[in-house]
Amino acid sequence: MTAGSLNNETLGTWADHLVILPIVLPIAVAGVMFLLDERRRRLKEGLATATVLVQLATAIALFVRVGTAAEVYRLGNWAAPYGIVLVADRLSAMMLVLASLLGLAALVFSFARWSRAGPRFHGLFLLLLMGVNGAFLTGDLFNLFVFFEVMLAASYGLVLHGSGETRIRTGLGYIAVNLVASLFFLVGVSLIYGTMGTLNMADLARRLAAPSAETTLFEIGCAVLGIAFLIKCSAWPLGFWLPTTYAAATAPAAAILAILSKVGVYVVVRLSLLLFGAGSSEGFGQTWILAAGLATIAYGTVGIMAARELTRAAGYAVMISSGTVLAALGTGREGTLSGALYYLVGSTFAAGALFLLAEILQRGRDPADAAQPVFADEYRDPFDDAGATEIGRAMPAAVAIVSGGFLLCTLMLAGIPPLAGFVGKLAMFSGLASGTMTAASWGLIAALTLSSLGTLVPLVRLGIFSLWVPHDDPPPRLRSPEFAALAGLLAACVALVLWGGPALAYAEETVRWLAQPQDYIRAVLDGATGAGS
Amino acid sequence: MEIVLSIGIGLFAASGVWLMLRPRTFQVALGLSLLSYSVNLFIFAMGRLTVGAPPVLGKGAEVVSVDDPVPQALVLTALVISFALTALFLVVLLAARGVTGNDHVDGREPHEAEPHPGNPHP
Amino acid sequence: MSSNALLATASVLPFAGAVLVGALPSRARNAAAALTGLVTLICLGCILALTSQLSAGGRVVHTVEWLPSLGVNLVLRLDGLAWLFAVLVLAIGTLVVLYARYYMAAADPVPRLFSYFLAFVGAMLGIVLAGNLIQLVLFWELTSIVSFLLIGYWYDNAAARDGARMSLTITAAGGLCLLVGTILIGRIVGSYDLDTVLASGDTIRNSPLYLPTLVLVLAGALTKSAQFPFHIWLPRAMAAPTPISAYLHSATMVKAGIFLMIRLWPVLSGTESWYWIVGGLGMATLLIGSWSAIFQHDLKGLLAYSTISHLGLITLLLGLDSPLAVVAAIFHTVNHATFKASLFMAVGIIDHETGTRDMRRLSGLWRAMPYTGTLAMVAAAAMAGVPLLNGFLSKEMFLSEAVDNIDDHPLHYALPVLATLASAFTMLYSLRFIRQTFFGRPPHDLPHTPHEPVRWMRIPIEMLVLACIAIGLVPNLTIGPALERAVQAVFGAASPSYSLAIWHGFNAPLALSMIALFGGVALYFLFGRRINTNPRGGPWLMDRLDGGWLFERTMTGLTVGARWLERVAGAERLQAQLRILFLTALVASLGVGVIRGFALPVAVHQTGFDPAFALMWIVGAACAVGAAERAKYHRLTATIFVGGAGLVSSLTFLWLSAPDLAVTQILVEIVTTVLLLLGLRWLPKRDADIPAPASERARARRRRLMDLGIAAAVGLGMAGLAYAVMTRPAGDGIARWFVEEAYPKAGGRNVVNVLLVDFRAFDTLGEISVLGVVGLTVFALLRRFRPAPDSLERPKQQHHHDAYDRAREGRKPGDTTADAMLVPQVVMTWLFPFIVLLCLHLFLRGHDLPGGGFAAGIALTIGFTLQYMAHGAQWVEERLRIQPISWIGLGLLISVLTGAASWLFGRPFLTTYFAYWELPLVGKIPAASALLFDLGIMVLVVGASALMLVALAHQSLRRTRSAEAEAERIEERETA
Amino acid sequence: MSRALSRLVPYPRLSAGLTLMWLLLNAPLTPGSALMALALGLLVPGVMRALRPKGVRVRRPGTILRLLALVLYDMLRSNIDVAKIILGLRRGERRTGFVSVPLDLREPIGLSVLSIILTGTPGTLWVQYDSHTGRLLMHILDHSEGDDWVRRVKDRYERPLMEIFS
Amino acid sequence: MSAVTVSVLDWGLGLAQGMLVLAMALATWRMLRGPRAQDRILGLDTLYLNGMLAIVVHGMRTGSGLYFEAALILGMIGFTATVALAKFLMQGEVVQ
Amino acid sequence: MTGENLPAWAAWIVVALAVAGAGFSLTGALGLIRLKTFYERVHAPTLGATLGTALILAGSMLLLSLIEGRFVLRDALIGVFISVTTPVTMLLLARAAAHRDRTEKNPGAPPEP
Ligand code: NA
Ligand code: NA
Repeated sequence: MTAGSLNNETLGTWADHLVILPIVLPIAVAGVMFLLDERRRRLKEGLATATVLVQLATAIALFVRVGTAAEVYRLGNWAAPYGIVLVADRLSAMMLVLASLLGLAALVFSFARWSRAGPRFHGLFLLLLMGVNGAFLTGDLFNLFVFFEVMLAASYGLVLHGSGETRIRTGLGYIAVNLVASLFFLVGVSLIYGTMGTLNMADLARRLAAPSAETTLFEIGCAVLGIAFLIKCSAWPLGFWLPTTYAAATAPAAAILAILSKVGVYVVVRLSLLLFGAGSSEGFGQTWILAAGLATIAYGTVGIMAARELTRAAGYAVMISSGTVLAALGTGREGTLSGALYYLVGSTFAAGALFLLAEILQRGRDPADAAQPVFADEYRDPFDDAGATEIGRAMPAAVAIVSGGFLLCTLMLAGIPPLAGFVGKLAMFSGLASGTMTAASWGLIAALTLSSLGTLVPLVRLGIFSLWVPHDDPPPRLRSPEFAALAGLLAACVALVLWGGPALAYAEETVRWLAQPQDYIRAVLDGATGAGS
Repeated sequence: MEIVLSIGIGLFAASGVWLMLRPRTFQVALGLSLLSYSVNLFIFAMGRLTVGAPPVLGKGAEVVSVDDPVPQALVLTALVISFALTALFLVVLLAARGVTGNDHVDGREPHEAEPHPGNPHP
Repeated sequence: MSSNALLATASVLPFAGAVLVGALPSRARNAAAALTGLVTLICLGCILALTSQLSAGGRVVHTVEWLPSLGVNLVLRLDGLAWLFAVLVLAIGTLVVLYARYYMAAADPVPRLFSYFLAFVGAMLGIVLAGNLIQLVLFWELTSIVSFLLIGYWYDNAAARDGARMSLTITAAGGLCLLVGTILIGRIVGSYDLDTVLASGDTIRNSPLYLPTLVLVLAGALTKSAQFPFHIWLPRAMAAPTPISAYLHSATMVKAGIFLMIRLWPVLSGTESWYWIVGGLGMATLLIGSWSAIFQHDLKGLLAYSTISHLGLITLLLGLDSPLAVVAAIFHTVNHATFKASLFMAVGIIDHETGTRDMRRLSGLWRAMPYTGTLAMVAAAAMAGVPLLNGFLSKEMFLSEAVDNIDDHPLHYALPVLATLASAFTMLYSLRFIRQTFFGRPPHDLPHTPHEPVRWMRIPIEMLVLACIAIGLVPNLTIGPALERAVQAVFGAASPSYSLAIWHGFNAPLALSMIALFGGVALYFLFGRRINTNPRGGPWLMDRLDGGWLFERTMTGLTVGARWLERVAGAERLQAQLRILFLTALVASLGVGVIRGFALPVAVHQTGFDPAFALMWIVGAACAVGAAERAKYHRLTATIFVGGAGLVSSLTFLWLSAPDLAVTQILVEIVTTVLLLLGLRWLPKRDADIPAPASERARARRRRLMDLGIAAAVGLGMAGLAYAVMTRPAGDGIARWFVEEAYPKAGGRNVVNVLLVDFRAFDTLGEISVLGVVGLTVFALLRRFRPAPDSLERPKQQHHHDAYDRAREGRKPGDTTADAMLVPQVVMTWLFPFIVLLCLHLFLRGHDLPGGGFAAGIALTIGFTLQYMAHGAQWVEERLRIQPISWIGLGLLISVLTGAASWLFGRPFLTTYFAYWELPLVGKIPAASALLFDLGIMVLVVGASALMLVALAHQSLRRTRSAEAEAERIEERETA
Repeated sequence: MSRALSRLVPYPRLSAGLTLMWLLLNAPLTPGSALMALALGLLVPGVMRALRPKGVRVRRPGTILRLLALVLYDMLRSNIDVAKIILGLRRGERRTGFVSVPLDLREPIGLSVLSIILTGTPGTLWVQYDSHTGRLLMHILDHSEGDDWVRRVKDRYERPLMEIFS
Repeated sequence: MSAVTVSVLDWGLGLAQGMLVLAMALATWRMLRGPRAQDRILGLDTLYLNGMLAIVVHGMRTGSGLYFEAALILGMIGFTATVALAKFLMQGEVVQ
Repeated sequence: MTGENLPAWAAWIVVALAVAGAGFSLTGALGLIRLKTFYERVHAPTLGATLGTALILAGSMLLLSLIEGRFVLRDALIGVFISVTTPVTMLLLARAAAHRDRTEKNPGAPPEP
């Protein structure tokens, strides 16, 4: 018998496998769920919740563990740059926690009714999370593509979840746009491989440190790749799909989709700082990212002001939040970027919550959206039998809770005190105001201020219309799972303010870590730190 | 060979893009197919071209000069994914055709007025 | 209790109380009022308990760390100025609680009101106690938000909604400006700490950023304190319940702006810009407010404009570059709060007891409510600046400052004149208020019969009026120490000396004061009646300028403009979006190329040219272009062409040393063709278009030309990039390593397969997840598939066949089809086991030779597909029960568990194991865990691809079923 | 015994074919591949049992061989004929058209073999078969040589097939 | 001798491959020209067939057995696509 | 390139087989162009599917057997499957064409069987 492993190094403890858990666990549980009949709903809900909880715990553990180092996990025990490695560092750990929390809220929300609006919700949901987690963790460009695709494929499923004309119609466009983006992604990655001969991000960064003859082709690859990411970030003029799609999706789907555009943002931040911080392509694309960010903020604000529906406004809010981080990245100021990262977390929670709220408020206004079964023989339509329509206790004072939640979301997204949106903008402002004030700093300050106002006014208008103007239809009802999801998300926003000091400090430390990528590169390629080597 | 393949990639891409910009869903689906062919060939081309040297090692496992296996592996992955997504797109276009009654990419013919769902308030 | 604890209690308790009160049941008005009153009293107690520590410019500071990296901590800082405002807020607040308890109707959900009220108290205290400018901004915006909720308390009422929205919009916008201004202060000073900032007046004034800073900070202060032209929100805010108006819109919130200007007076004032902006706007507001107040018929409207004018007066005082003016401003702030709050309460009582606030309907109320009338009269007199009342004192100080200012500038002569004029207006409307409400003919035709309110409702007014009188008579005993502390807090050692005496002798201010008083009376008797019958509705000269209308138009305009911009700068339609996508990518890559320069290849790397390859690509090109050209009307033809293009691309892979790719591409190509055909059946018939008008045709042609350009450019770009890379020598990449190590370290000879199932197996895991997800999504979608009505019908071919069968003896429908499929059925059925064998072959050889799990899985799916095509779905499913979703789950599990098995050996996920096992008879066979992983892939691929094909194929069955169901339904209806 | 065998090997010819195919695919012959081939030859027909195709009895191996030879010869000849026609090497007028052949063969597999023979032979094409009348419509590329196609089909192919699949 | 053999093989098989590709081109011509769908499907079928043969010849030229599976797959199940097309033409749908 | 250890006669035979096979295939494809009606054209590709394939596969088997020094006969499988599957497409196509021509009442439409 010939043993054929690369080396006999083994991992020390079970804890060293933590990094892979957010990917393996959802996929394994999804596999189990596919074997389970659709009628085992309770079991599936339990399994999904347990999975997300474990994932959250893992994310928190990683968040605590990584410190100022990178934990590198070598898949198949193959060393970088040959094998694929997962890298958990401050940024990815933060994004993992964000995804888990948002995922948990969306999942719990779906218990009330939406998980039964179509088949196989939980499996799709878990695979979406798996894709998102993988994208946050991977240290390999092509592997990133694969996880993007997992995430997108699941998002297609979730966008279409519940069926109905609007969802299918907008889903078609969403899929078409993202397929084009994926093709751009492929072209970009392969150009990078064709010119640099590697796929590992750290290896790429190291190779870029040496002067290269093929800068043009490599940078064209990066540009095409960047376009792909900006499409996912829904940056102007590439993101027109977002508001329409998110507005059409069911509430829990839209809420979890709020993290999707952040994956694009994450990648742009990660790669910009890793690859273009120094070396032969230093500063590549920064101006364009700034411009795209500013344009996105502007367009998102215009969109919110134009919105007729809350869900659409929430979609534009997602867009603004992406644009904000992009613009902050484009300014090249560490203080601003750390503020933007802090803001990203809070605004994602708030946008997620707003999608959930919007659904509660718009529920029942548009009966055409509730899918009708066509063939009764193939499945039982969950909305058919009245007894099981909604799960959970109906909450008292639903209107008050919904109103309060709406107000918090509005303040959060508009960056009005006292919620985390304000703290984030404050941090960005003080980052911009320190050092020399360039036109870009003024521009971003103006953009953020105007977008605050441009978010506040229309959201208040929409809120007044939904909550204050007397309507004929019954007042919104709120089920206990829905309340729990909402309360959780908003509590997270409040917690971000109460522990604003540590949170901001974390973001600052993260940006410092990202701006000095040598440690990351050494950890990945030389196994300098990190338990996974 | 390089020039031929480049032109081929370009032609596939151009045809694919042209079709993707058409208004009918089936055209877009075909365009998607062509465009992904083109992109797959493009990825493949990034490994440079060799004739008659597949990256399959002989019995002796001696290290021989063979084609770059990495782009091939990447294309295989991309191929499977684009196959899956083309299939999905096809089904979605069918579903859209079912619910909207037409096969326009926007789900409504261009002359039809834009529906404004939601609340007719200021 | 320590001073820190007292301060913290006063800051936190209102918010805690707000939560507590908000949780009370909506009928618990007594409990809510009591709790609220208790909270305000405790807070007041806390503040008063700290009074002794503030003597001689002393202050209490308590810091709580919050955002240290931004220099933002929560600093509770009580000094004389803060004390004065805090006491004002809490004392009047307590009275308002008592008043509101009796004012609010039983049906109102009062706990909500009191909850907001307490939140507001907390926010207001937060402003005045802020020792950090950012903290101040935070509570500043909080007051805007809470006041929005309070104004919109009766949200069923459209006026309340509009008023709330307008006030929030304007004050929040101001708040945002204030934030930016504060950030700039922070940048100039290097700190947001109030003490540091107050010590840096010269630095700020000398900074190049002074003017923007000043403008931004003032934008906050002036919007909040309703200065022209932002004053428009205040009259609309009168839609709030009257206790709220009394509190927020006269005594407290609007004073926040004043407070801020006083706070920052030492650092921002003393410049020309300050003088002109603050003084100028204050003057304008004073005049416009008092002028407009004259023409109001609604009592609350009158008080609102009066408030505006008094706020203008205070602002004007602050604008004058004189410490004494600031003293006057502080003093008048207190005075205005007392008399205006009492007036509002009185008006609330009138409204409450008569059911109207229209002065033209009211008259002679004295008879019904003499007590309230007296109180109102005293308060109004204070407002008008009648001697012996507090308003007189501060107005005297104002006029004196106006006169003192004269020597500075020739233009300043206007100041005393305008000040006197405004005072006369004040007298005029105060007189009009009292006379038209309480005197004249007895009241008639009012909604309610007027009478005195309950005792408790009058107490707050009595207290406030008492304060007016007390301050007016013995200022030094009452307000004196507090004012002194406040002035000390602002000016410190540089505090001006002033006198609060009632009598300063005969001097210019007194003269002006008398002119104003009597002038006002005279004006009333000249114009009073004409105001009542004013046909133009609004104030003379200003009736065209309706701020509210302007605001609404602006808002609507902004929305409309935003919708226009959204359309213009965005793209709704998919085609436009895709166009932009491609264009952006083109521009980006071209841009990089232009900026960086296209370098020529170092050494051209070429592979030997083969004409056959070129000819094959002519075929490929023809197919691609053919597909593009035919796809509109001839979808089947286009599908055929796409098949040809796929074949060419697969042959290319094969030619260029990628047999694995060729195999996979062929298989995928076949399945895709079948899928496309399965779908084609449900698409609408597509014949030539309906002829469009010429203009439309021209536009379409232009669009097509543009698309052609984009397509050509993308093609050219891809071709150019591909050529550029291919002709450059490959650098020293990672590729070599895989070729060298595939066999020794991973035990496979097919390097591509080793990459897929070992080196980069993680990619493959993701890839099969995509496949699984897509399978499920397809399944979910098709379960609810609804064919379009025009494709519900069976294809015409089948109708023809059936018609043929029916027309002939002995044949039944379906026979023609059966005959045609007879031979294909036999071949396809007997081919099936061979395909299964092929699948096994492909699977087992994958690690060493072209093949692998994916190819095997697709091959098996094609085998299934052939059975479906030969026999139809029903026939197959009676025999082969494949459960694709379970296959997907199983495949995923096999792959994941294989990967996870390495954990048992303490190795990372997906670490493979391989060995060569000696089996008796059979010999050496390779055993690699990668094979098991590949098995998972195969199982999943079969599941997913079969799921797609089968789900699509089932639609035809469904169509039959739905037709049957329809027929049944019709039958039922007919029998019924 | 034979019953047990027939349950074990329900389709012996199929099993043989599969075994042969595996051996061809995995040459050179080793004990391992032979074992594998046998195992697969026995196991894979299990999928056929699920499909339950109509059973078929095949006899007369001699006739089979003769038919095979005949068909190969006909294919060769007609290949050359048709190539001549396409390349324009054949003089004279060419008549092309449809011929209707009344068939007695009803066995589906037999008919399939016949269709493969006819279609696989250049020059003749199976167009349509009517199971009620038993008539077959063929297209003949060239019947200018006056051959009686009905006779030719019935004598040369149908009769041996009927013997084999009786 | 060896060199001659090599060049005979290379040229001869190259010629054969060229002829097959030419056949593919002719089939494509029929696909383009039609006139009916059945003609185009016939063209595609011919394209597949000649493509398969070109693969076999390519294997011969390179003396490698690695291309066999591709040819076998085309020979065994390549007809699935054209059968589906033909059935669609005949029945209006691929699976009933 | 291949053939270093190949006897010259074998090379000639292999080439002859391959070229002849390719010739038949090419002729078949040419027929697709030259023949006038669809029913005539269907006959043409059969040339490639039968003799063309047979010759090329024979050449391939011969060549690979000689190179490997043992019988490499697996190419025969391609021939078997091609000859079984190609007719299926052809007859379905012919049947479809017949149906279309009849319903459209084209002049060349086949008669009823
Ligand atoms: Na290559
Ligand atoms: Na034939």
